[in-house]
Amino acid sequence: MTQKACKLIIVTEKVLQNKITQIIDAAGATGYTVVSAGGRGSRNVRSSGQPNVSDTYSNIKIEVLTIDRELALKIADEVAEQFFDNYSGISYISDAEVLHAHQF
Amino acid sequence: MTQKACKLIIVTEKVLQNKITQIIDAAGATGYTVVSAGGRGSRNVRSSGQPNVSDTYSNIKIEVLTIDRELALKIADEVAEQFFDNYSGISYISDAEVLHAHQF
Amino acid sequence: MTQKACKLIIVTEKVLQNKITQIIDAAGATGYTVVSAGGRGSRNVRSSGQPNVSDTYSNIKIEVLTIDRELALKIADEVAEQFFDNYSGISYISDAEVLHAHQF
Amino acid sequence: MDFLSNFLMDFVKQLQSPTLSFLIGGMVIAACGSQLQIPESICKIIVFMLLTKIGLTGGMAIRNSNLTEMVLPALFSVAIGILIVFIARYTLARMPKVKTVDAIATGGLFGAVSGSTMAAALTLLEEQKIPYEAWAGALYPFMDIPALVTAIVVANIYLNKKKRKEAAFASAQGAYSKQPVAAGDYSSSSDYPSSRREYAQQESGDHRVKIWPIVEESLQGPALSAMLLGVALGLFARPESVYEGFYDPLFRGLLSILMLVMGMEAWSRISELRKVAQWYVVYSIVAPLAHGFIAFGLGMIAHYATGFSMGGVVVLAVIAASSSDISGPPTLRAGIPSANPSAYIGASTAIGTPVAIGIAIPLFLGLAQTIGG
Amino acid sequence: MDFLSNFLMDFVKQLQSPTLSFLIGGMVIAACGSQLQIPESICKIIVFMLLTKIGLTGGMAIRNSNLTEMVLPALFSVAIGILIVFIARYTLARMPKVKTVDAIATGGLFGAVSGSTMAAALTLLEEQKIPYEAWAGALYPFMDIPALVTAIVVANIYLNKKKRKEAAFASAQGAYSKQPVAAGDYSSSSDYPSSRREYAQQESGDHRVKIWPIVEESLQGPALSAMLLGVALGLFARPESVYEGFYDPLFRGLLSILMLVMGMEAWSRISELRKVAQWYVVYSIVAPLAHGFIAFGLGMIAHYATGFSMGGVVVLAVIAASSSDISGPPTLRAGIPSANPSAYIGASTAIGTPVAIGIAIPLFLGLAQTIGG
Amino acid sequence: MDFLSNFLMDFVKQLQSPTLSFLIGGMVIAACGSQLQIPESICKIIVFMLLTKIGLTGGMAIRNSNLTEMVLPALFSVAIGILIVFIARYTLARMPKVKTVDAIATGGLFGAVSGSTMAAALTLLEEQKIPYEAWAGALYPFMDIPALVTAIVVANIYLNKKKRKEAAFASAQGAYSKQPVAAGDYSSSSDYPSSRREYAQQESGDHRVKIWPIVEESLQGPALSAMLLGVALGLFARPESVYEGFYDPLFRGLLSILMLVMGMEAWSRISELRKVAQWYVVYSIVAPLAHGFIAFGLGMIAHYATGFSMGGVVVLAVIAASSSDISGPPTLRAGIPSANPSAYIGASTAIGTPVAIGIAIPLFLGLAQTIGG
Ligand SMILES: Nc1ncnc2c1ncn2[C@@H]1O[C@H](COP(=O)(O)O)[C@@H](O)[C@H]1O
Ligand SMILES: Nc1ncnc2c1ncn2[C@@H]1O[C@H](COP(=O)(O)O)[C@@H](O)[C@H]1O
Ligand SMILES: Nc1ncnc2c1ncn2[C@@H]1O[C@H](COP(=O)(O)O)[C@@H](O)[C@H]1O
Ligand code: NA
Ligand code: NA
Ligand code: NA
Repeated sequence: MTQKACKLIIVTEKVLQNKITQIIDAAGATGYTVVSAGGRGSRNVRSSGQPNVSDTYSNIKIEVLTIDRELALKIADEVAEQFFDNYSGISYISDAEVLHAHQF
Repeated sequence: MTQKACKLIIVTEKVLQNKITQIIDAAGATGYTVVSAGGRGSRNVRSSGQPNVSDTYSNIKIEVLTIDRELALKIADEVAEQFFDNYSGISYISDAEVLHAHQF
Repeated sequence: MTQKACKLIIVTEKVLQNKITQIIDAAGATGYTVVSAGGRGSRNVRSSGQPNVSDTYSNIKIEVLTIDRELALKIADEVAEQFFDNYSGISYISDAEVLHAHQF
Repeated sequence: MDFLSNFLMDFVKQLQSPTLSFLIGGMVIAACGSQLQIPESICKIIVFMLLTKIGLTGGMAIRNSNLTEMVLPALFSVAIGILIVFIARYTLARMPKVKTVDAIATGGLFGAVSGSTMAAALTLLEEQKIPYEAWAGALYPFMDIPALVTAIVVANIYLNKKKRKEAAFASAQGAYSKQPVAAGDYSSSSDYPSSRREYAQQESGDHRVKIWPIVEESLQGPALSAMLLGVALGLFARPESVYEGFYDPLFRGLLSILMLVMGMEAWSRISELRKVAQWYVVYSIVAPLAHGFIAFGLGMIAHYATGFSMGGVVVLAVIAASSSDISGPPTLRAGIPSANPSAYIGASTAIGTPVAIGIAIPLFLGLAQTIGG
Repeated sequence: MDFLSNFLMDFVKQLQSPTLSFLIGGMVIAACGSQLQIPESICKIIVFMLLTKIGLTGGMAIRNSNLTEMVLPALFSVAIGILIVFIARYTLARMPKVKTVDAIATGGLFGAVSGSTMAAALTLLEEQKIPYEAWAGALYPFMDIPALVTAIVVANIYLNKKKRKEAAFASAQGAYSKQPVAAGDYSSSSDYPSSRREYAQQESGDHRVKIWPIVEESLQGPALSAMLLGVALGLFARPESVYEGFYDPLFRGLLSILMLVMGMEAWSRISELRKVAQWYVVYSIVAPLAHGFIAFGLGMIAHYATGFSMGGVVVLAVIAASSSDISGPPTLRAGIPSANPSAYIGASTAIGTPVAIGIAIPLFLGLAQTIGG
Repeated sequence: MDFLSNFLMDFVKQLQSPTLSFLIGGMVIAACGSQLQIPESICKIIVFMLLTKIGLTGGMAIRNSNLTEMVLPALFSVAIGILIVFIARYTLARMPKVKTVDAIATGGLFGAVSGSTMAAALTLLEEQKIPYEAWAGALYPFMDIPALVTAIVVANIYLNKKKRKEAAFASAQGAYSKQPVAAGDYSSSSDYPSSRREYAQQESGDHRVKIWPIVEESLQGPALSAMLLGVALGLFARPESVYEGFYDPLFRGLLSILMLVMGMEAWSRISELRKVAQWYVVYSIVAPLAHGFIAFGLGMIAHYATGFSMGGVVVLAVIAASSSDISGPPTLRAGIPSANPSAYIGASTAIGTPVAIGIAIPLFLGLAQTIGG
């Protein structure tokens, strides 16, 4: 049994990881997946303060599968409102189909 | 020449990486891409046994581009059947368009 | 305000990272996100020369959100033309909807 | 009375040793919410260096040793490793709310050996100037592998018995699930079989678990293969210069970092224990000491029978008290996938290991000093 | 004349010390476009080991010290930490094109302390055989935390004042943005509020910044918690064996690698400074020396009043001259999110730190030798 | 007869040295399927420390050396680096099923130098107490860079010749591919040009490869820049304290870990060799020894002409026998993108390096002892 879902993707600075996952939990999403990422954006509101000479990425990419678009937008809105004035970040959504009746 | 394709995404525990990529190969997919990931899910069937105090992720995200939906579902089904009773994991599919006549 | 966008994904060898991000910048994209990846492909034009015994990935996955399909194809075309004869790599596109009127 | 106060003073003094104090320090700073992180790559290389060093010591010692002395302690190690699993099978597994497979896996983990706990014991023996056989570290695999193998075999026999019927049913379903899924209509929701088969059921056809792959997997794990590499190099090569200039002098310092990590890890795992039955807490406090006493007793037999040193007896008791932290968990995860790792890893990391290092090591050391001195 | 030429020769000699020459080497190879990378995990463990070692030294020293001697230098440290922020508030912040919050954050970072700069100073003191109180390293938190707390409090008071009106307006909008968004129609573009509230505005309700969470966050940072762990172990445990066999002998070598990284980092950050007002360049050259002289002066008072050693005076001057590189930036980023990290991190890493290590250390060392000798 | 048996006994003895035995140990445990992993960050820092140490040794030595002694060996190094590429061009490239560009790239890699192989040779020379010029390590870049430059230039001249026509055609297509692609209709499949141009063809306009960027890239690589940094610090700073307390004492131990990694790596690469022509196997067994003998011969000329030490002759022979493992592969990959890295990296890592370390080093050492003693 597959299930239509909405996939929200947030790319932002690593320092925000805990705060954003709290927002995701609080909003009622059933989970999230985080990946280390690097990148360059158009706004570059703030540079990350990460060392340049090392081999690590200073961004994270968070993916949240939500049961409907509304929840995804709610999370994205909250995140943008709290952080995107002062931190680099972008968020976008796309469609997905969750397999195997995963309780998500 | 672009080519419609199906993209299967599996997020699960790192320990399963080899077993799952064998399933993918055996199913006849032409390739896969693996990324280190962290995350939290609804089921949390099993915690990963990874150290909490270190800075590494204990999940992986595997992406498989398949030529049709059927192959993606076959892989997802096999993976879920063998592992998702005892291991954390979620799988979902979305659409993609492969460019440049890549033999995939 | 959401905005329809095109998401181009390029998976290729890590050694190409700088050259490809230069192409992306030159093409006029507003940004990109890079993630460390491992993988296996059908062509395997070239193996990467990365150590086998260590725990690192030798591919990268680059994601570029572009305002239209044309720009994505232009980047993908340039990358394929310059590199995919001699380096492993695949590129594909999918749809996305950028949120919050991000200037991208 | 005098004996007890001496013992207690010794105990406190040993808690002040670098090894144990870094362990406690790790727990304290984790409890205080410290953001300190020791990168995983550093932990890996430390474990490699500690076990290579122990292996080298053993290998170089074996060159000039009478190996017949090792026979009895090695046999006892095997016996203890197996016994510990059966103890868990007939105590922990009988407790209310404890799943049998979880208990067996926990027994396997507590029967297996922690290289870092052993390293801590060897360091404290040296600090206390208690002599022990240089090959004592080589007892590790003789207890570790039998414990893991026994746990996996016992668990799968249990599961096979219990699930013979279900397995037959599931395997019919499994065959059904392989028929091609109707595709083409992207939006239609196809009907997926939701039943899945127990992984171990693959073995259920011949009703036997293969033992060699488990042994092989243990030997190939990062901890044991580093140690065996060390033994081989100690035996067949001339590693003295790097041993004396590198592996040996760095040993204690690296161990102190690893102890810190284990302390932090222990604290951060405690919350996981809340999710499982409280009997795990009881088990993981009592078991290390019980196992240690059994081993200590057997070691004393070897002491009187073949002159096994008192330091060697302590090593035997400590590896019995220890529970595996590096190679054990993944081996059990693969071998008994239906067992809940929160239960066994939580019990071992959060309580078993601190008890083994912080209580069992000073306890058996003190006991040996009292008896031997 | 003779004095000056002596001073200059000493200066060049100190630049040849391993510590400073690796810093310069790092800048040079970065300028030459070297692809050399020191992995982040290595930098982390080096910082851990350096600060643990400084902590252990301090902790073991405190055991046999008269702690009343520490009172005056510690008070001066607190005073300097606070003062530095106000200096930035009333100099840098007044410059054209400099945003006030950015200036306050920069002051906070320059007031806070860099563990690696302090390690460099201690190493050079030892090389020059200038004695200093073993607890001198423990002055670190007394300057670091007050500076960060002051910067965050001052910035938020400033922002609260400035934004009281805007905040009221934004919070109305914020409430509006929480009303459920009409969903269901996937392709319709819903109308998102584009206004956002200042993060600090959450505090604006009670017009007060809470101080304890900032202190706590500082103490929990990786640098300070490693150091405090070292102090505690030095005080309560017996870490002498690992101290003498591991943390102490590796100290200088590890520091040389860290200095290399800081040199490379400094060079690669310089370009970032181009994006911000040029007054940051002036500030980050002058400030470390000015702060150092203030601290040196106060240190001399303690020298005459309570016998604070000349080496201790140098340590005080150097930690004042240094600017935080590890725990300061994230603390400020969270506490003053609207300040631009390109400004304060760029100023500190690209110029402030090289000036503190490459100029302030040899300068104050030379001064102490001239005065003291 | 007696000579041969002596030689063989010496040979076995050298295989027992820590350096070589860890290499063999690595191959053995990889063959046994060990799960042991040495994290990449550890390998990186080890390479950094080894090459910095070699550089420091060289730099400090050059301070008190008569550099004219270095002229002849350095010239020979350059000559050997260039010669090795042409040997591959006129032997390996002529073999059936071997692509010419692959052969040229392989020659470049075998002509270039492996820092770790050189470190192994220096360690064994010290163990055998054979003196060598402290600046001998500084011959590295004199052979490394000419080999890589020659390979890239020769390959591109070859490609330019071969492809002049195709390039003209492809460049016409390339221009066409830049015209805007008709967009708007998402589902229509636009027609992409499937032809691509050879990367090197960008140079084909002026029919010349620029040499300076290749030299620059080599010098900026992590291995060479660490070594040159060491040389510079050894020359201009006073790094003695960290050299004696850190880089030197840790050298052998770190090398043993790196040797283990190289052994594991060699084994795991062997399978890759199956995909390429078998002549690569022959080449990578014979070439290190052949190159070593040529270099040994030239070294002997320098020995008699300018008093180049026998130890120095061994170093020259070993760096000729070695093939680059860190900076060579990426440089060649970028410079000759159409060459197949499976061929050249496989040949070098799986066979060339073990032969160079395990056979060439003891061979030339033994030869030097026989001739010199
Ligand atoms: N057009 C884009 N495509 C892909 N990722 C982007 C794009 N724009 C921004 N990003 C990611 O979002 C992060 C923050 O962007 P910004 O806030 O524009 O600086 C960047 O570091 C990138 O990782
Ligand atoms: N709603 C979700 N969105 C994104 N990732 C998820 C979600 N639910 C689960 N995951 C990922 O799948 C893994 C396993 O999920 P689970 O089996 O539900 O514990 C988690 O660790 C996450 O990485
Ligand atoms: N079918 C596929 N699905 C997902 N990733 C792929 C697929 N094919 C190739 N890749 C990725 O693209 C890289 C290069 O592919 P190739 O050029 O075919 O060797 C691989 O290493 C994979 O990471
Ligand atoms: Na045990
Ligand atoms: Na300061
Ligand atoms: Na060579």
